[in-house]
This record gives sequence, structure tokens and C-alpha cells, in this order.
Amino acid sequence: MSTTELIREMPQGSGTEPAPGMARVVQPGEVDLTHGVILYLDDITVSFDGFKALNRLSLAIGVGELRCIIGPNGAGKTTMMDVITGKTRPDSGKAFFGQTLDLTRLREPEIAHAGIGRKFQKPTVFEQHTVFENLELAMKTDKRVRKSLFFRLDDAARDKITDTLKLIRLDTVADRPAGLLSHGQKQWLEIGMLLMQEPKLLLLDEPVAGMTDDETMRTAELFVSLAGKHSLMVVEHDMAFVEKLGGKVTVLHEGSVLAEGDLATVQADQRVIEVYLGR
Amino acid sequence: MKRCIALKAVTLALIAAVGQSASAAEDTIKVGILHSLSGTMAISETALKETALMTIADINAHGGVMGKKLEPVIVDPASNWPLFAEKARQLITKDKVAVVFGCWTSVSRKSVLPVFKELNSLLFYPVQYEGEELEKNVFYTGAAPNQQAIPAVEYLMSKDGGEAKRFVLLGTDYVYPRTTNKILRAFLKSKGIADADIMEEYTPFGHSDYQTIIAKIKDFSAQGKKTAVISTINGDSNVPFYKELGNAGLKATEVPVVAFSVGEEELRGVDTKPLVGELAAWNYFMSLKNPQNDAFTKMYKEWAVKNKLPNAETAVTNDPMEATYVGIHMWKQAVEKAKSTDTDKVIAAMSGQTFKAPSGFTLEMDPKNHHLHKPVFIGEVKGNGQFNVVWKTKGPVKAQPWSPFIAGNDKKKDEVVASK
Amino acid sequence: MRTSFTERALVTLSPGGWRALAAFLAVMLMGVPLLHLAVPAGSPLHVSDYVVTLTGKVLCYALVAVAMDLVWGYAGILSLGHGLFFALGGYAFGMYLMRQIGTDGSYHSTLPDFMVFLDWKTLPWYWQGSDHFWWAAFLVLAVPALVAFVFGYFAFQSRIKGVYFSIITQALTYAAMLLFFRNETGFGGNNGFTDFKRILGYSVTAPETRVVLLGVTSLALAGTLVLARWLVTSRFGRVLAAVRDAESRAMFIGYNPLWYKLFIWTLSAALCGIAGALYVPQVGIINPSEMSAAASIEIAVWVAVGGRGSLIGAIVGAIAVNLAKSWFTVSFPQYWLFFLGFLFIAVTLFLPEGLVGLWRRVQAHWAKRGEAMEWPPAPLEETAKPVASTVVPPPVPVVPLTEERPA
Amino acid sequence: MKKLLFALLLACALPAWSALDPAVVHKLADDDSDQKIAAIQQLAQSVDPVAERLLKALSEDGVYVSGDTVFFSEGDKPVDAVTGKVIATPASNDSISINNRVRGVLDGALAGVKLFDPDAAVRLAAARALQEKVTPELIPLLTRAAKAETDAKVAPVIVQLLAQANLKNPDPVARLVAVQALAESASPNTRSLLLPLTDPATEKDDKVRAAAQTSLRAIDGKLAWGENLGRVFTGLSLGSILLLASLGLAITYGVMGVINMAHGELLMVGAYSAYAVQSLFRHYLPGAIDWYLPAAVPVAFFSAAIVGMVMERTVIRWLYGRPLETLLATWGISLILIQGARTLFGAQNVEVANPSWMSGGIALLPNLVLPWNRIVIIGFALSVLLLVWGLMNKTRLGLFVRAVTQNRPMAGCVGVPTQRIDTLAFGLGAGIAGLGGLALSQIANVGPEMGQGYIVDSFLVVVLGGVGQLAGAVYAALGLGIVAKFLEGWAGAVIAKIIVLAIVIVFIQRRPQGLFALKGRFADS
Repeated sequence: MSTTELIREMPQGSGTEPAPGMARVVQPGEVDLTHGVILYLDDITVSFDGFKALNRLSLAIGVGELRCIIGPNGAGKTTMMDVITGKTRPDSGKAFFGQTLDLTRLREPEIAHAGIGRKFQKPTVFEQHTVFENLELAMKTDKRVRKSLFFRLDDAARDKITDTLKLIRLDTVADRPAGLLSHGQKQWLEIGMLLMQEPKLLLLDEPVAGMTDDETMRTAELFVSLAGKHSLMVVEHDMAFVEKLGGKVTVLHEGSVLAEGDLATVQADQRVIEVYLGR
Repeated sequence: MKRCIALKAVTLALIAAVGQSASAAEDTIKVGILHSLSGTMAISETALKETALMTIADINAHGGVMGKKLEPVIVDPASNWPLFAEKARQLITKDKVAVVFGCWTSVSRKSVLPVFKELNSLLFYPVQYEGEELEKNVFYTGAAPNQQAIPAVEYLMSKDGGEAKRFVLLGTDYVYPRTTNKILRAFLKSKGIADADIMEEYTPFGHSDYQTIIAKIKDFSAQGKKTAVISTINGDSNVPFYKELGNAGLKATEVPVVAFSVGEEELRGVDTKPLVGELAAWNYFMSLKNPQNDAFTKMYKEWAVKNKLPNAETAVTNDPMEATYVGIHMWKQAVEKAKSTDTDKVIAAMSGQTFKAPSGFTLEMDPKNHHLHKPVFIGEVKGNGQFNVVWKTKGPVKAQPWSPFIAGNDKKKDEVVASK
Repeated sequence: MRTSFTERALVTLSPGGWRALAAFLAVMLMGVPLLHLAVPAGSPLHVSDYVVTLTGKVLCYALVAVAMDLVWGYAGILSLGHGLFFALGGYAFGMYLMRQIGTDGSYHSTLPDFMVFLDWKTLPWYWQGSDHFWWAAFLVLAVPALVAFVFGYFAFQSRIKGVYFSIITQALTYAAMLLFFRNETGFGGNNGFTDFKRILGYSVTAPETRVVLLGVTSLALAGTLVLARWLVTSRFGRVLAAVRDAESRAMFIGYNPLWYKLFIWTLSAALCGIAGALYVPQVGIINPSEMSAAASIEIAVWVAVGGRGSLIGAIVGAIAVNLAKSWFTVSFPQYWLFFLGFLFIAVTLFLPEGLVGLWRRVQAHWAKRGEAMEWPPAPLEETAKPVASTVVPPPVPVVPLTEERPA
Repeated sequence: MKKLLFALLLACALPAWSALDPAVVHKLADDDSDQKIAAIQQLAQSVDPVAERLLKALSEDGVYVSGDTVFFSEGDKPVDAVTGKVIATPASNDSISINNRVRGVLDGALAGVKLFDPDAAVRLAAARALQEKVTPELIPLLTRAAKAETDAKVAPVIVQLLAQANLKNPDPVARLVAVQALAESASPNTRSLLLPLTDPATEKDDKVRAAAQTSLRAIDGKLAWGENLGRVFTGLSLGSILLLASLGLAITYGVMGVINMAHGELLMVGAYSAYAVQSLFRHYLPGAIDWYLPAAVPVAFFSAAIVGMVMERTVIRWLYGRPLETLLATWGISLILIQGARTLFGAQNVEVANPSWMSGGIALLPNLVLPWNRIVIIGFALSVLLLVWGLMNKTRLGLFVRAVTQNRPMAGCVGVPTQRIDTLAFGLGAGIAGLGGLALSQIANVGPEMGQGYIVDSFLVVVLGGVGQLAGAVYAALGLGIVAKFLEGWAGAVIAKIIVLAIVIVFIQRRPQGLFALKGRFADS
């Protein structure tokens, strides 16, 4: 399905959404994926002091899709992620998760609960906590205060954490404070935390920055294996990595979509070469 | 396990260290000085500490009390009211002082009061206050409202005072101004002043912008009757108030201001030229001319120079300092009369004590109510920061700690009752 | 793997920690009463009433310090308004104590003295019921908690944090101080509440009452310590620290920081209320100056001196600073502010982890020299994590140079 | 009339041997104020220059009695009050003291004498001064002055004075004319004079009462104007004070991110500098005392700046990036500075006088006096603001400061001496605080604790304005000032202050980043 087709299928906001900011707890699994689309962005504009970081951006991601986003600095990639995760409210436009969840009306934790996980450009982990605790905190569970007070880690959860530790190859440093990890290890840990969260959609902002070539390739393999089960949106500059992922590529420029297609097509696009690749 | 033992050892050592009473030599009598040397009240109280030290040194130089030297114990309650109580307890139980001279604000007195009552010790309180209190363990050497506020208002209503018909009661928002103004309102009413002719205004602590209030006073005074301002503005706020007053061109000849908290010490921090003619009511002024005062001011000036007090060359004396001086001397006389520093004996001996004070009058400690009989002076500010006495009572006035202008006080006994 | 609640409560402190706590309680509940009541006043072993009240006061401060550490050390919220909650608790209990005076005041009226001479004929509505101990006890917890909850809800909801939060808490306590200074507010104005006579029918000045109050304070402190310890070692504590260290990460994995912060903030306020309520009968006065900005800053200073992010540190800091203050004000009344000032500078510069950090360093040093076999024993907080100073969120950046910001 | 005759007699008779009536002069030394006042009025009616000198000396507390001789001092020389000749210094002297009532009459008398001064400006000033002191006794004098007056500016003022004096004239026609004439005036004083004339109890004549009502309404309209203008002015002036108090903080905290709890003490350093410079001037340059304030400007700036730089070098430098700990350390510094000032200058407040050119004010409207010190401070705030703006935006230092605060490593890489810039920038902020303190010394206390009173307000201004935004601080300061003043007029000072604090708290909830929020991806990280 092309983006235009997807946009046509865009749900028109129902009249029963909760008021913005209301602490509505979104139950995971509630996401309506009937049209095979997990994320719609429609005509989103965000401006900072008159500067348009996003300019009528429209984008859609299918269920199970692995999408790469590329674009020069200032193209609006991170701002787009901020909009999806509720950190920034768009000046205009719509953002839907599945058919029914209006992302512009939810707060960050609610969006996380709905099933969107995000990895930051700069790896952000809890540096005072051990690697194990980082994963434990991220684990999919009831995250309200009352439950946290009386929470006990059961065996199943422990096993799951151990599995993830192995997957991200941090099992040997499970008890080390995360602040002591190398940059690459932190990237892995953050990915691991994302996996513990069991999101439907993963937003990954430059996930392989600071990784060795070997690690990069492993990451690519991991992502490819995740696709299908999860939907992924990867922002990356590393073209080799993007190529390895092999998904559809969207090029952002000055806050809107410049081109879309597989990597080869995009790289051949004259406009893309002009603004980005050709420099 | 070792930790527990160590902990206990430390605790015991601590208890031993704190608990041991300082075994002083037998030929001294310890007296406590409880004035804030830091914090907001240091501005006023430091001078009282110096006066107390000076008086004690003077007494010691003249043979001490019953042949024993007085040994001052100084503590700093740091303008912190709970700390006042703690320090008072420390002075009495740990240092075993015979008497404490101290406190300035009412709240500090209220804070230490239970301690003095509990431990049956003596406090000499040297500052004018709102009254409504009478305690066996306290001697009040400052003025009660009838020894300061009411004579001042009477003066304002007299011919020389300008025959004021309208009054602005201006104060900082706390107990002393509120109570004083309540008494004054009742008093003014008894003199036939209508409520419409009284304006009451309060400012928060530390208020420093008096523009609006001065404008209000100007407006109020433009209603066709001679207006006077009675100020119970506290401490630091006086300087901005008077500066604003001067700049707004509100002169003493038109709208006089009489203040109850502004004395020589406070005027040191103000440029007095614009204030000439503003009034203050006290029981003592530095400018009084009599042998006792000459000796007192000379002694303090020399003390300031000798002890290198800051700005010693411009050292001044004021009413609470005189009250401190009088209090210490009266206590000395009472101890000598009682031949003991025992609290109850000294209290008994205090009644009717007299002392020729720097105010030029012989002051008497009331036999019943623990307040001094004091003369009242009204002074006008002069250009040099001193006061020119323009009016005074014929003689000392008996204090009425229970003001007759407060409902229900008529039933109260004007004498101390031993606390239960 | 299921463990009972008691079992879990037990592991919140290490065995050494429990022993130390027991020793502390033994001294406070048995040692001090014995030495104060049974040993004659002349004996060098006698604990004077001065020491008893001073200890009680300092323990109240220690309780406040623990409450402060919970929000500052563990949740990264520096409050410059904790004095307000402390004072509110104190006032709530002070109302009860004022009513207990009954007709023994100087006006022999059922109304508190200050109301009599201000011509108030009846009790204001908010004084209703204050003569009942349990209602007062409820207010002690409820008033600070409610104020904290409302204020915290809006502040955290608006994502106010760091220095901004500190400044508005300061404004809050300052506004409250001005309000309480007014006579018309109905809390005795500047003079506050004082001259209490009895509590639950017992004389407040009786040595037995003092000892009991000290015992209750010790128990409250011990209880708070265990509760706080349990909180910070639970998953809740880990989430709190996660929010402190990387709030957006915590949000993006599904934690709503609002409720976490609000919970600890409200709890901390209620604990301060308890401390205030215990403080008032022991020092004998409550007045609005407890709400001054400086008083609240001092609370933060105790925690910093002791060691932020360590519960024992908070207690040690409160005790150390207040004893130093008591000592300096007697020995060097003119210069104690210099000492205090230098102390704070030295601690922040050289002991970023406070006295507890110093202790750990000394310990590590000894351990290296192989002398750790005998002494010192393990610290009370075995698993306490070092709180590096870099944890503090950086100040609000001025003009961030981001890739998406036009030049 | 008798008095006038007597005075005229004196006036005619005395110049021959130029001496005053000893009986009158001796009445000045009487203890009874009534006697003194009578004597002063008699002296004032005479046109003898000695009388004028004597009265002037009396108003300055410079008249003495020694036995039977009454003399006054004139330039340190004793002058006989009767003859006006210099005499030998008498053995003893008792100062003749006067109270407010006497002083009021005396001021009027002196002004009355000056009504005949050859200089028109002096006459105008005297006439203005008399406005508040007119009594029916002055009618003859005023009539004489009105006849003699030629100056177009002075004449109408004297006519008004006469009208005022005639308000108590027993002749209703004279009163009516007077009341009507006074409608032109717009002084609150006239208002208070007219008020009794609207009361049937005091004014029997209907026509006069009606005329008084009309005149009062005219005056009230003019007064209302003054009141509202005054409110705006006081708000502006409070705002400028807040701005001066917080501008330094806007740099140290707003730009550099240092939570400087010792900011109030830097204000104090500036204020004490003013005091020190004033003392030096008093000691060495008493003649130029009025100019101590301009001389104190650099002193205040540099002494505070030096204190600030020392603070930065010794303490704050090690705490960058740890704002909450800076808070505690600087609080320690503030304790030390407070106690230092107390040890150095004493716990008491010290006196910092307004220079004479800053005393008094411009009477824009009769009920609206704009005090000079307020005007000067508003102007001073403006110039300090311009200075800061210029320094931050137009100089290399400002460029470096902005560079360092935005991206320290990068600034270091391109060769900015970051450590020196930190010190200089902090010094600048501290120096500006010193200037603020200098301004505060002109309206408030100068004492060790003075800084504590401004710290909460300063932080509120900076936070409300939006950290890092000088413009924000300006708007916040002026806004807070004006809002506070309007609230104060309506609710009283205490409640106004509480409401302002509440407004700020609520406002920050709504806009957590202040008035001038920076938007962007990292604005709230």
C-alpha cells in the first residue's frame, strides 16, 4: 500500500475521545489494527518561534513494517518522533495509532502503554540502576504507583529478563550500573528495554551510532527479525545499515516527505540527491 | 556488636559532657544575657547585650553584688524563637544563672515564659510591649501601653500637639501593633473620635515600599481635619517609611507622625533632616539633661570606644538600653536586700525597689504588678538624630498591663498570681 | 518465591541496621528515661531536662530531614518549602494544645488568650473539633498532605521541575508565612501558640511527659526510617530514582511521573507534619517564622551535609548541624554564622556525598589497608547507591543549539 | 488691627536704631508655646532684617538664652537678638527649643517675610510654602503683598492665598468670593479647607455652601487624575526597584545557571559601598557631599564584582552543572557575608542619606508629588538595563558569555577562555547587583540583613520573566510592580503581597518556562 492509499484509510476522529491530559489508562491490546496500518500522521505542522520543524507532514506505517527514515540535519526527524510519542503537540494535523487512538490527545506514559516504544538519539538509560534493573523497570507490567509499591519479581519475569540480557549480550554485566557501560552497550541496553516493553511500534532514533561495524550488523539482524511481529521506524544516517535493513525508505526534508520507496529508488531520485545525498 | 558498645560509650560520654554542670568558682554570680546577636533582631538587641555587659562591668568595678563578682553568660538565640526557649533552659539549668536579662520581641518573651515558670527563674524584660501579661517570674522594665501609647495620643490631641482630630493607626501586621491599636481605638472612642476619623493600615514584615500608604495618608488627611499618624511600624520598615515620608513632602508640621518603635538607635540608620519634628514617645531619651543620664551616656560611649564597637564614635543610648541598665541595678539592689539570689526571695525583695534612673526620675518597681513606674516623654526628632523633649509627664506613671480599654480586663487583678 | 510481607519488611534493613535501630530505641526508650527520672540531678550521669528537650527537638529535625531526603535525594525534587509542611503539622497540633489550656490562660476563657484580647467571641470554624486529640492527629497528617497534594498536582502536572520548582515552593512558604503573621488569620499572628499546659491531660512540663514525648519521637523517627527504607528499596523506589535520573525515558516506558512524584511528595509532607506536631509540645512554641525561606533552606542543608540519597545521612546531617548550632551559639555567639557558612561551603565542595560519603571513603581507605576485618562494621545502608553529583538535572539551558533551531 | 498697627509702628520706628523690642524677643524664650507664637507673629510683621535673621536661626534651633541675653548663632558667631550685633560668647547657653506647632507658625512667618524678597522666584516659593499655613492673621500681610506684587506668576498664587485666608472671614460675601476663587486650585489642602464650608453646622450662608460644593467638585475631579497617575508611577517605581534587585540575578542565574543565594548579599555589598563612599566624602570632601552618589557608582559596581569574582573563583567554579548544590554553597557564602558585614559595620543599620538633589520631588499636580529619588532610580534602572543589554549583545565579552553558556566545550574549542569568561560574567552579574544595592540604599535600609528581604522577590522576577531572558525580567519586574501597587490600593499591603505571590505561583503553573518561554526540542529537558 502506498502512503496515499494509507492516508485515504485514515480514521476520522471519533467524537468520544477523552479530553487532552486526562489520565486515561490505555489498556495494551486495545489498538485497532483492522486496516493493517499502525501509524498515521496526517498533515502535521509544528513550529518553533515561527520556524516550521514539521511542515504538513503525512506518513503512514503498516503493521509489521520496517521503515527507515533518512534526511539531512534539521529535516524534522526527531520532532516527528516527539509528536508520535506525545512529547511535542502539533500545531495542526492528526496523529493516529491504529484506527482509534489519537496520539495528540495522550500523554507520554499513555502512549507507551498503548504500545509505542522509543529509543532516543542519545542513548538514555537509568545510569544509577544496574542493567538488570533497567530491564526490569521497562518490563511490560502495570506501572501504576500502587502496584509498584508491592511489586515482586516472579520467576517468569526473571526468565524473560535473562533471555533479553542474553539477546542484547549484556548477561555478563547484569549487575553493573548502566552508567558504567560503553556507548554501544548503552545503545543495546536501550534496545533491550524497548523489547521488554513489548511495544507494537518501535521508534528508533539512530540506534547504531557509536557501535562497531560488527555490532551494527547484529543490530540490523535483530531489527529484521523483529519486523513482522512488531512495526519499526528507524531513523538512521548510516546508509550501509539502512541497506541491510532493506525496508521502505522515507526521505524527510524541511519538515515534509520528499521521497519514499526502496533505498535504490530513493537514492536515484534527483531531488534527494540535491538536498541530501548529493552534497 | 562492637558498634553497639561504641555507640553506648559515645552516648554516655556525650551525656556526661553535656550533663556536667559547669562548676564555677564560688565567688561569682552568673547572670544570663539572652539577646539575639544574629538574625533579624540583632539590629536592636546587640546594643542591649552591650549595655548589660557594661552595667555588669560597672557593678563589678564597684565591688560586685554582696562581694561577689557578676559573671555574664552570653548566648545567641539568633532571632529564632524556639531557640530562645532552648537557650533560656540552658542558661538556667546548665549554667545555673541567677537571673536572665533578655528578649526583645513579644514572641521571644512568650517563647521563654514557660521555661522561666517551670524552672522558677527570673527574667528581666526591657522593651515596651503590648501588655496583656503579668507573670511572677518576669519583671517588665519597659513600658506598658499606658506608659507610652496613650500619653502620646493625648499629646497629639493637646493644643501643642496640634489638636489632631483624625488618626492614622499604621503598623506592621503582628501582635504588638494590633493590640496597641485596639487599645488606642478604644481610647480615641472614649475621647469622642468617630470611627470614620480613624484609619488603620498594616504592612507585612520587612515591607519596604510605602508609596501607596503615604498616598493614602495624604488623601485621608485632606478631609478637613487635623490628622496625625501613630506608627507602630516595626524595625527595618521604618527607614523606607520615613524616607518616603520625607520625599512625599508630608511634613511634621502638617501631619505629625508619632512612633513607638523609633529611638536614637534606629535613627542612626536614617538621614534625619527630612524628619525634623516627627515625634516619638519613650520613657527615656538620650538628650535628657540630668547627672544620672550624663554619667550613663558617658559610660556607654566610653564602653563603645573601649570595646571597639562598630561606629563607636556615634554610639547612642536609647530607652530599652536604659531599661536594661535600670533592671540590672534593681536586681542587684534586690539581691542585696534579700541577701540571696534565690528567685522567690529576690522577687519579694524587688517589690518597691527604687532606683534613680537616667531618665532623671526615681523609678519604683510596683509592689504588685512587676512593672516599673515610668515617666513618659514625647520627643521631636532633631536634625542631629537626637530628640528634643517637648512634653513629659509630671512624674512616673504606674503601668496598667491589663489595659482598661480591652473588654473584660476590668475584672483582672493588677498583681501577679503565683502560677499553678 | 512468594514471601510474606513481614519477611519483606525485615529485609529492608540489614541485620546490623536492625541492631543499631534497636540500640537507638533502647537508649531513647529506656536509657534516657532512666537517667532522667531515676538518677538524681546532682549525679554526673543524670540527663537534664535540657538534654531531653534538645534531643527531642533534634530528633524531630531528623525526621524532617528524612522526609526531605525522600523527595530530594530519591526523587530529585528540591523543595525549599518543607518548613511550611512542618509548620502546618505544628499548627494543627498546636491548636489542640491551645484548647487543652482550657480556662487556665490569663483570661480564664475557653477561647485561646489571643482571641480574647482581639475580641473574638467564638471560635472560627477551622478551630472546631480541635479539642479532640484524634481530630488534631488527623489534621496533623491531613493538612500538610492536602496542601502538598494540591500544590504538587498542579506543579507536577505542568512539569515544573528543578530550580523552578524550588523557587515556587519558596514563594509558597513565604506567602503562607505572611498569611500566618496576620492576626486576623486566627493563629495568634507573630506570637503564634505558646504557653501550653497539658497534653492528653498530662502536664507538658512534667519530666514524665517529656520522656514520653521523646520516646514517641524516637519511635516515629525509627518508623519513618523503616518505612522510607522500605519505599526506596521497593520497585517504587527504583522507579522514583529512574524518574529522577531520566524522566523522559521513564515516561516512554510507561511510567507516569506525576503520580510517582505526587505520592512521595505528599508522603514527605505528611511526615513533616508529624515532625512538626511532635516538635511543638517539646519546644513549647510554634510561630510563622518556621515558614521563613531560611528555615526551609536549612532543612535542605541538613540533608546535604549528611549525604543526599542516604537516609542515615539525612539523620546524621540534621543531628550534626543542629548540635553544631547549639554548641556554636554558646561558645562563639559572634562567629557561629561564619562557622556555619564555611561548613556548608566545605561540605558541598569537598564532600559532595556528605558526611556519609566521607565515612564511606574513610572505610574504603581502611579496607584497602586490610584493616577492615575488625572495624568498622558494615554501614547501616549496605546497598545504598552512591549518588553522584552529576545526577542533578542540569539547569535549564538558555538557548539550546539544536539541529532544528534556526540560527 | 491692633497688631498690625503695632507692627507698623515697629516697622516705622525701629529702623532708626535697628533693634527689636526686647520684650518681644524675650517672649521667644518663654516656656509657653502661646507666648512664643505671639512673639514670632509680631516679629514676622516687622520688616526688620534682624527679625528675619532671628527667625531663621530659630527655625534651625540656633537661638539661645544666657541669663537675660537672647542671642542666636550665625556662622558660629553669637549675635545679640535685639541689636543684631555680634557679641562675645556668653558663658552659658540654653537652646530655645520649638515644637511642631511653633515650627508651623515659624515656617509661615518666614515665608511671609520672604514674600517681600526682591527675587521673584523666592517670592513664588514662599507663596507656595504658605499655602498650607494660611491663617486669618496673615490677611494684612497678604493684602500688602498682593498690592506690591508685580510678577505675573506670583500674583495669582497670592490671590489664592488671600482667598484661603478669607474663608473664615465673618463677611459672607468675602467668603463667597474666596470659595469661588478656590475652585481654580487643585490641592488637597484647599479641599480640606473647603470641606467645613459645605457643612450647615459651620457655614450658615446657603450661597457660600453651594459655591463650596461646586468648587469641591471641581477640585475632586483634578485630584482623581493625580491619584491614578500616582498609582501608575508608584507601580513603575516599585517595578524599577524589583528590576534593579533582580537584574544581576538575571545574569548569574538566568544566563549562567548559578543559583546564587548570596545575591541579596551582593546587593548589600553595593549598598555598603554607598555608605563607605559617603563616609569618605563626609570626612574628606564635605563640600562635595552631594556628589558622593555618582562617585559611589563605580565603587559599588567593582566592590560587588570583586566579591562575586572571588566567590566564583573559590567556590562556584567547582560546582557548575550542580545547581542545587550551588544553592547550598552560596547560602553558606551569604551567611558569611552577612556576619562579615555585621562584624565590620555593626549589626545596626547605617545611615545613607539622599543627596540634596535627590530629596523632595516635582509637584506634577498638587496632589501628585513625584519624589526625585524615585525618578532618579527609574532612570538609573533604565541606564543599568541599557548597559547590561549593550554588554551582552554588543561586546565581545557578551558574545563570549553567550557562547560559553550555550556550548561550553565548543566555545573552548574555538578559543574562548571559558574559565576567564565564567569569572568575568559572574563578576558582571555581581557588579550589576552591586548597582542595584546602591539604588536600594537610597530608599531602604542599609544593614547586614538587607539582602535577605530581596532574595525571594528577585528569584520570582527572574523565574517569572523566563530564565535567560533579560526582556522577560523587565516585563516581569514592571508587571509585578504595577499589579502589586494596584492590589495594595484595593486590598492592603499584606493581602496584596500574598495575592501577588499566589498569582506568580499560578502563573508559573500555566507557563512553566516564564513569560518568554523558549520553545524547541530541548527547551524542557
